[in-house]
Amino acid sequence: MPKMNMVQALNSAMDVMMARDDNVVVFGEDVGYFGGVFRCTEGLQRKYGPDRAFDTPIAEAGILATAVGMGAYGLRPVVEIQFADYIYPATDQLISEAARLRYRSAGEFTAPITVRAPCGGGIFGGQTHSQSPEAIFTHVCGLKTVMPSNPYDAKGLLISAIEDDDPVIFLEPKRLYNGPFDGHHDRPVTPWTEHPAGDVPEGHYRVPLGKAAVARAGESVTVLAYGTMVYVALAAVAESGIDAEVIDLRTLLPLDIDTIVDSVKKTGRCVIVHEATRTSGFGAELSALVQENCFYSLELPIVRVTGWDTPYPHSLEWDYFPGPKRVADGLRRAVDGT
Amino acid sequence: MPKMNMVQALNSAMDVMMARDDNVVVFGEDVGYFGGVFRCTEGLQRKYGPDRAFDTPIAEAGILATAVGMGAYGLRPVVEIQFADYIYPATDQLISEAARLRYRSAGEFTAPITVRAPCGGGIFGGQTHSQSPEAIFTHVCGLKTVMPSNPYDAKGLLISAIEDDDPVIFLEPKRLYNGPFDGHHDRPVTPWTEHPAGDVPEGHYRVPLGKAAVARAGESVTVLAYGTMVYVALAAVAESGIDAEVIDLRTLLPLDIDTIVDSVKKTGRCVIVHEATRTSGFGAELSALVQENCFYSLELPIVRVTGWDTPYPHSLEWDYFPGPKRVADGLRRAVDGT
Amino acid sequence: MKNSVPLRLHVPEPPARPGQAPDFSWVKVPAAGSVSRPDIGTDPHDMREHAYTMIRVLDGDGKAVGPWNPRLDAETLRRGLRTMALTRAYDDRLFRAQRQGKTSFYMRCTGEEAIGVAQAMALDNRDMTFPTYRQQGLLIARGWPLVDMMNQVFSNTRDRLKGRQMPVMYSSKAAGFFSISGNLATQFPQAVGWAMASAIKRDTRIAVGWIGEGATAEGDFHHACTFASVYRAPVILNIVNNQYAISSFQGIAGGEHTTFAARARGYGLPALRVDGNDFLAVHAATGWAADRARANFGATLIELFSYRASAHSTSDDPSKYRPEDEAAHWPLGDPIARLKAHLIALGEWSEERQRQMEAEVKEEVRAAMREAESYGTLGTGEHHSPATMFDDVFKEMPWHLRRQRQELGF
Amino acid sequence: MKNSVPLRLHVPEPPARPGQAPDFSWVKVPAAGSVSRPDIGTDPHDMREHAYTMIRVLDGDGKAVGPWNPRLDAETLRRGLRTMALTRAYDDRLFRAQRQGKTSFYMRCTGEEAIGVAQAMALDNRDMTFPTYRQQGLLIARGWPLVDMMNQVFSNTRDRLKGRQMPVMYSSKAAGFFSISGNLATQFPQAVGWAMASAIKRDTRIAVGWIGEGATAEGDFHHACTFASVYRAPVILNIVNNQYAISSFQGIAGGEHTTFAARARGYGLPALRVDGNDFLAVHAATGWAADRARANFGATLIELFSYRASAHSTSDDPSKYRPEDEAAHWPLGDPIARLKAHLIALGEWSEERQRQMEAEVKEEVRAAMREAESYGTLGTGEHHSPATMFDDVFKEMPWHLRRQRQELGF
Ligand SMILES: Cc1ncc(C[n+]2csc(CCOP(=O)(O)OP(=O)(O)O)c2C)c(N)n1
Ligand SMILES: Cc1ncc(C[n+]2csc(CCOP(=O)(O)OP(=O)(O)O)c2C)c(N)n1
Ligand SMILES: [Mg+2]
Ligand SMILES: [Mg+2]
Repeated sequence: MPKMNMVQALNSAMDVMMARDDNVVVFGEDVGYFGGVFRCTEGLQRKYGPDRAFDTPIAEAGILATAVGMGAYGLRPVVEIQFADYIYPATDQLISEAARLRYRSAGEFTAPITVRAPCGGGIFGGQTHSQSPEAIFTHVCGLKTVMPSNPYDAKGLLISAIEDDDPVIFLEPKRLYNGPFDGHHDRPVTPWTEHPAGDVPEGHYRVPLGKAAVARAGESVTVLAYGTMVYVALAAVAESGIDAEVIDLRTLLPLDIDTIVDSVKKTGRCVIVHEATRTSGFGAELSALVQENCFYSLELPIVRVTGWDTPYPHSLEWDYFPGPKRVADGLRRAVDGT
Repeated sequence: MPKMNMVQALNSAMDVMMARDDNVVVFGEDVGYFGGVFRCTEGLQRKYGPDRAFDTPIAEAGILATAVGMGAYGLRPVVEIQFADYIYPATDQLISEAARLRYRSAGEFTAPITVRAPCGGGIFGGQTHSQSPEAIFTHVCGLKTVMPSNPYDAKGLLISAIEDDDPVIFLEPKRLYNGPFDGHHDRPVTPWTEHPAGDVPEGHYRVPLGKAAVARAGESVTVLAYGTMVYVALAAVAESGIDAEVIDLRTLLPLDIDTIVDSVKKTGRCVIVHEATRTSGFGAELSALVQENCFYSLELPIVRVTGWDTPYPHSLEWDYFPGPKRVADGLRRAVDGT
Repeated sequence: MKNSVPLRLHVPEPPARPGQAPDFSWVKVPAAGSVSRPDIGTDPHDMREHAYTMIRVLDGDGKAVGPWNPRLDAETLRRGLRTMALTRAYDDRLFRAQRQGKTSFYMRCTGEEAIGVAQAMALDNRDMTFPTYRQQGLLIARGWPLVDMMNQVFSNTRDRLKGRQMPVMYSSKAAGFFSISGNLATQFPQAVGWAMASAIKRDTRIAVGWIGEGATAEGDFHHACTFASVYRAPVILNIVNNQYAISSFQGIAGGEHTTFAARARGYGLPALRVDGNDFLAVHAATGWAADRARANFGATLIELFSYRASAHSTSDDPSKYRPEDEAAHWPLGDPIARLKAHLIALGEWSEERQRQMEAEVKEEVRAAMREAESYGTLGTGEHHSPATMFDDVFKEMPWHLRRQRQELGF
Repeated sequence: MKNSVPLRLHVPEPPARPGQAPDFSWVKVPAAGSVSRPDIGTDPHDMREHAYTMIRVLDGDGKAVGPWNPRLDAETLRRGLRTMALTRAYDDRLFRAQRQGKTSFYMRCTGEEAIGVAQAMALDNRDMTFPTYRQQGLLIARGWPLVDMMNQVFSNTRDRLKGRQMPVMYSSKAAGFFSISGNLATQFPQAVGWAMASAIKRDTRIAVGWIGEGATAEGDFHHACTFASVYRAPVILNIVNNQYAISSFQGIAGGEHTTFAARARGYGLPALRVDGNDFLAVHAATGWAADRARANFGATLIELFSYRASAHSTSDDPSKYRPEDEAAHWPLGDPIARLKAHLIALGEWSEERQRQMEAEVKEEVRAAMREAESYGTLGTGEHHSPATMFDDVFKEMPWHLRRQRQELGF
C-alpha cells in the first residue's frame, strides 16, 4: 500500500474523482498551474486540462457564487479557499445560497459543492493564517462540516464529500499535512510515512460522513476531539497516564451522537478539546448535547480545553495553542474534579 | 414620562447621542430621507443634516468598511443593516476588521461602531427576513452582542452601545417594535403605551452592557431568554403555573454570568430559550456555562427550546417559532424530567 | 498644507421630493434608430459609446426604425403585447389579493414588463435565467402556468416550494428559471458560474442574469463582471435601472457620475444601454448579446433603462419619498402602450382588439385565481404539513432533524 | 438553436512559463512626456484616455520631460533616491534575517520602491494611508525609525504590537499608517470611510489607499470605488499592478481585456495609469490626485504599473510559475537605477556618491538591526509576556477573558 502524507492523500482524492466523474471541477486561488500554495492540487491541471482545474481571481465570494451556479448546472465543484481565515468574504454565498438552495427550491436545485480550506495554527501564521471557524458552519442548517485527522481519512472523507449532494465544508488542519503533530512544537514530527494512517490506497474508497472514530479506547474519561487535537489528546493521555477514550469526530455535522453518548455513558466523564476560540465554539454544542443525553451518567462537570477567546497571536502562538499540558490538566480536572 | 414604542425609543437614543456628540453619524440603506424601512431613523437627516444621517448604496460590506474607516478617524458610526439576514456580506469586515482592529494595532486604532439590525421572525418574512444570527457574533472575540426586549432597555442599551469604544452588534427583535409579543400570534398585542417598559425618559440615560435583568423572580426553574423569547417565556410561565425565574440576558457578550449562576444554583433547573436554530446556537454556550458553573446544583438536565435547525419557513412560521406551548413543555421537562 | 479649503461630503439628492414637481430633464433620450448596431464580434473598446447612449427602436409615431429593429412578424409582436398585458393583469390581481389578506406580500413589475417578456422571447427556452423578483414576465412568457405561480404566492397545498418561500420567490427548473433569492445580487455571479459550466461541458445553452441598479453596489456584481470577463463566460448580465431601490434614487447607487452600463467598461466587457420600455429595443439588444455569447465572444452587460411605476412592494409607500405624480412624467412612456401603438401603426392591431385582449387576459387570470384559491391561500391557512418543514435541509435527513421533527409531534 | 457551435471556457494563460523565454511584447510603453496633464477639475469623461495610456516622465537618457514633470529640486530627488535605496537595503537585510531563523516570514517590495517612497513624498505627512504589506516605503519615507519596524518583524520585547501580528503587518498612528490587515482588500473601502469622515468634519486631510492588482477582484474594491464615487470622497485609490498575485499573472485578475486603471471608468472616477518604476511620474500623478481631492473634486484611481521583481514572500518560489530571468526583461527598468541616472544626467549625482550612499544606508540598516536584535527576535524567543495576549481584545477585559488568563496561570 502506498504511503502518502495528507497533501498527497487529498490530491489523490481529487485525482480519483476527476477521473471517475468529469462533472468534478477544481478551482481556487493559485490552484491551477501552480497546484496550490500547499500543493494539494498539484498536477491536476496538467492531467485534466485548464477548464477542469484552474486559477481564479482573488474573490472568495466569487469562487463560491460561481460554484453554486455550476452546481445548479450539474457539476460538482471542489473549491479551495487558500486559508480558512479567508472564507468570510464568501459567508453570504455559503449561508444564504449554497446552504439554502435545496430547501428554498424544494429540491429542484442543489449545491453539491465541496469547500476545502486549511485551518488551525502552529505555523506562526498569526491571526489571519491560523483560525478554526468550524463552529460558524455547524450553526448553519444545510451545511455539512468535516475535519480529517490523517491521510487515510482525509482521502476517504474528501471522496465522500465530493460525492455528497449537499455542500460540505472540508477543513484541513494544516499542521497535520506532514505528520501527526501532537503539540510538542519543540520536537520533530514523525512523518506520515512512518504512521499506519499514512497507508493510503491508490484508488477509490470512502470514509462515510457522520461517523466518528475511536482513536483510543479507554475507561476513565471520554475525550471529544477532531483534527490536530486528536494527537494532542493522545499525547496528553500518554503523559498523564489517564485511561481515556479518545474520539476523533471526523465529521462535526452531521454528528455521530451515538458513539459519543455510548462512550460518555461508559466513562461518566468528558473532556472536549478544540483549537478554536471557546465561547460559542463547537465545544459548546458538544457540551450541551452530552449533558442533554448523558446527564444521569455524568459524575463530574464536562471540561472544555480550547483556544483562548483572543485572536491567534503571532509570537505567543504556543501559549494560545491548547497543547498536551493543558489537555492533560483538563483530563485530571475531568477525572478527579480538581 | 413619555410613552414610546421600541422604534421611537431607538430613534430617541440616536437623536440624544447625535445631539450630544457630533462624532456620531448614522447611515445605512434607506435610513436618510426616508428614515428607514422600520422608521427607526425618521427625522434624523432633517435634524442633523445629510452628512450625519444618510442613505448608502446597497452594500452591507461597504457600510461596515466605511464605518471602520470612520471609526479609525474618530467618529462613532451607528449603521443600520436593513435585516439581520443581510449582514452576511459584511461578515469579513466585521470579523476580520472591526473585531480585530484594537487587538492587532495594540490599541492604536479602534472600531467604536454600533451595528443595528432587526432580527427574528413572526412577520411572514420567510427565511431572509426572520433570522437570529447572534450566535455567530458571540463566537467572534472582539465583538459585543446585545438584544433588548423593551423600549426602556432598547434606548438605554443603544446609548451604551454608541458610547462603547468597541464594536457592538445591536439586534432588534422586530416583533417587539410595537409591543411585548408573547408568541400568541392569534391574539392582539398590547401596545407599549400600555406597558411599564414603554415609559421612556426623553433624555440621556444608560442601561449598562453586560448586565442581565430578572424579568420574573421564581424558585423552581431558571429560564434564560432574550429578545422576544422573554415574553414568550413569561406567557409560558403564566400558562404552566410553574414558578420560574425568567432572566432577560439583554447582553449576550459580555454575559452576566453571576446573575445566571446565582439563579440556577437557587433553582437547580434551567431552560434556555431562543428563536435561532438550535445546533451551535447561543443556547449551546449558555448550556455549557451553566453545567460548568452549576454542575453540583443541577437536579435535572438543562433543556433547550429553540427554533428548528431549518430555514425559517414562510407559511409554517408559527410551527417554527418556539411559542408558549413549546416553552411550557420545556419548563415541565426541566422541572419534572418528563 | 498646500490647499486648505475645508473638505465637504457630497450626498446625492434626487431632482424632486414629495411636494416638488417631477423632474426628468436630466434624462437624455436619443432619437429612435440613431444608435449604430455593431457586429457581434466587435471589440468592446470599439463600441464603448454604446454604454452612454440609449438604443431605441420605436419612435414617437409608433414606427420601428434603425439598425436595431429586430423585424419581428406581427404574430410575434401580438404575442409580446398579450404577454405583457397578461403580466400586468396578473400583478394587479395578486396585488389586490394581498390587500385582501390572501397572502403576506407581493411585488409588481408595472412599467417594466417589456424586460422580462421581450427578453424571454429573444432567448432560447433552454437558456438558463437567474432573475430577481421583478422578472415574473420571464415565467409568463415561457408559458409557465399562472396557477402554479399563484400557488407559490399563496403558499398553498399545491405550492411546489412547500410554502417555504415568500411570495414571488418562484423557482422552476423546467422553465429554466432559477430559484429567486431574498438576498439581492447573489444570483448575478451564480449566472456566470452556470455559464462557465455550460462552456466547460461544451454545451450550447447560455445563462442570463438580472440585477437591480441598486443591487449593483453589492460585491456580487463585481464578482460576476470579473469572472465573466476573465473566463469569457457565455452569459448576459442585465441591469434593470428602474430609478429606485426602495426609497433611494439611482444616484445613491452610483448613477450620478456615469451610467450603469458604463460599469462594463471597467472589465473590458461590451455594454448596451437600452430603452427598457421599448419592447423592440429590448428584444434586439438581448438577441445581439445572446448571439455574441453563443459565438464564444463572451459576456455582454445590458442596462435596461426603465421606471418602477408602482410601489417597491406591498410594504412600501412611494409617496413618502418621491412626487406622487412622478410616474406620469416618465419620458419613456409605458411599454404596453408603446407596443400597442406600433401594432396599430402597422395596421396589425386596433383599440377594439386591445380591449378584447385585455378582457381575455383578465379572464385568464381570474380563472387561474379561482383554481389557485381552491388549493388554499395563506389567509385561509391551508398549506403543507408542518412535518415537511424538515425536508430538503439535506438530501437525507440527519438524526438531529428527525429528533426535532418528533419534538414537533411528527 | 440558432447557433450551436460548442461553447468554450477561456482560461487566461501568461505569455511565458518556466523554461520559456520571457515575453513582455504585450506591454505598450508610450514615450515619456507624451501624455497630457489635465486640470485637476477635469470631468473624468474628458480624460478617459488616461486610463489606457501610461504617464511617464523619465526618458531613456534619464531626462525628465513633458507636462507631468513635477520639477523637484535636486535635494528632494536625492532624498527620494536615498529613501528607495534604504528601503531596498532594509528589505534585503530582513529577508536574510528570516532565512537566518530570526523571524517567521518576510515580504519585500523590490522593484516597487518608487511607489511607497514617491507617494509619501508627494503627500502631506498628515494624510492618512491605508497600505498593503508592500508599502513599507511609506513608513521609511515618513522617517519612521527602522528599529521600530524591525521590532515588529521580530515580534520582540519592544514590538509595539506586542508580537500579535505577522511580520510586516506594521501599524503606526503617529505616522498616519493604518494597521495592515492580513486580509486582502479590506483596507481599500476603509480608506474611503476615513476620507468621508474627514469630509464630514470639514477637515483638510485626505486618505490614500493601496491594493494589489490581484486583490482588485475582491468585493471590497467595488465597495471602495462605489462609495468614493457616490460621496465624492477625498481619497486616492492606488492599484499596484506588479503583474503577479502569488503565482497568478495579472490576466487572472482581469487584466487581459483592459487595464486596471479602466476600472475607474465604470464609476465615473478619473483614472491615471502610471509607470510605477518612474519616481517622477509616480510623484506627479499622486500630487495631481491629492490636489484634486483637496479641492473637493473627489477621488482618483491610479494604476501603478510595475513588476514584482522578488518572490511574493519568503514562503514563495517564483521559479515554479514564471521564467527565472523574467525580471531582467521587464521593460520599465528599476526605479532606483532610473532615478539615479536622472540625477547623474542633471549633474547632481555620481556613481561614486551612489556607492557611498549605498554603503551609508547599509550601515544604517546594520545599526538598526543590532539594536533591534538586542530586544530579541522571534528566533531567540524574547517577547511580550503571555499575559498580554488577553489585552486589547476589548477596551476593558471582560470576566471570561480574566478567567482564561488565570487558566493560563496569570
Ligand atoms: C443583501 C440585501 N440587502 C438588502 C436587502 C433589502 N432590499 C430588498 S429590495 C431592496 C432594493 C433593491 O433595489 P434594486 O436593486 O434597484 O431592485 P428593484 O427593487 O428596484 O427592482 C433592498 C435594499 C436585500 N433583500 N438583500
Ligand atoms: C481575502 C484574502 N484572500 C486570499 C489571501 C491570500 N493571499 C495573500 S497575498 C495574495 C496575493 C495578492 O496579490 P496582489 O493583490 O496582486 O498583491 P501583491 O502580493 O502582488 O502585492 C493572496 C492570494 C489573503 N491574504 N486574503
Ligand atoms: Mg431599482
Ligand atoms: Mg500583484
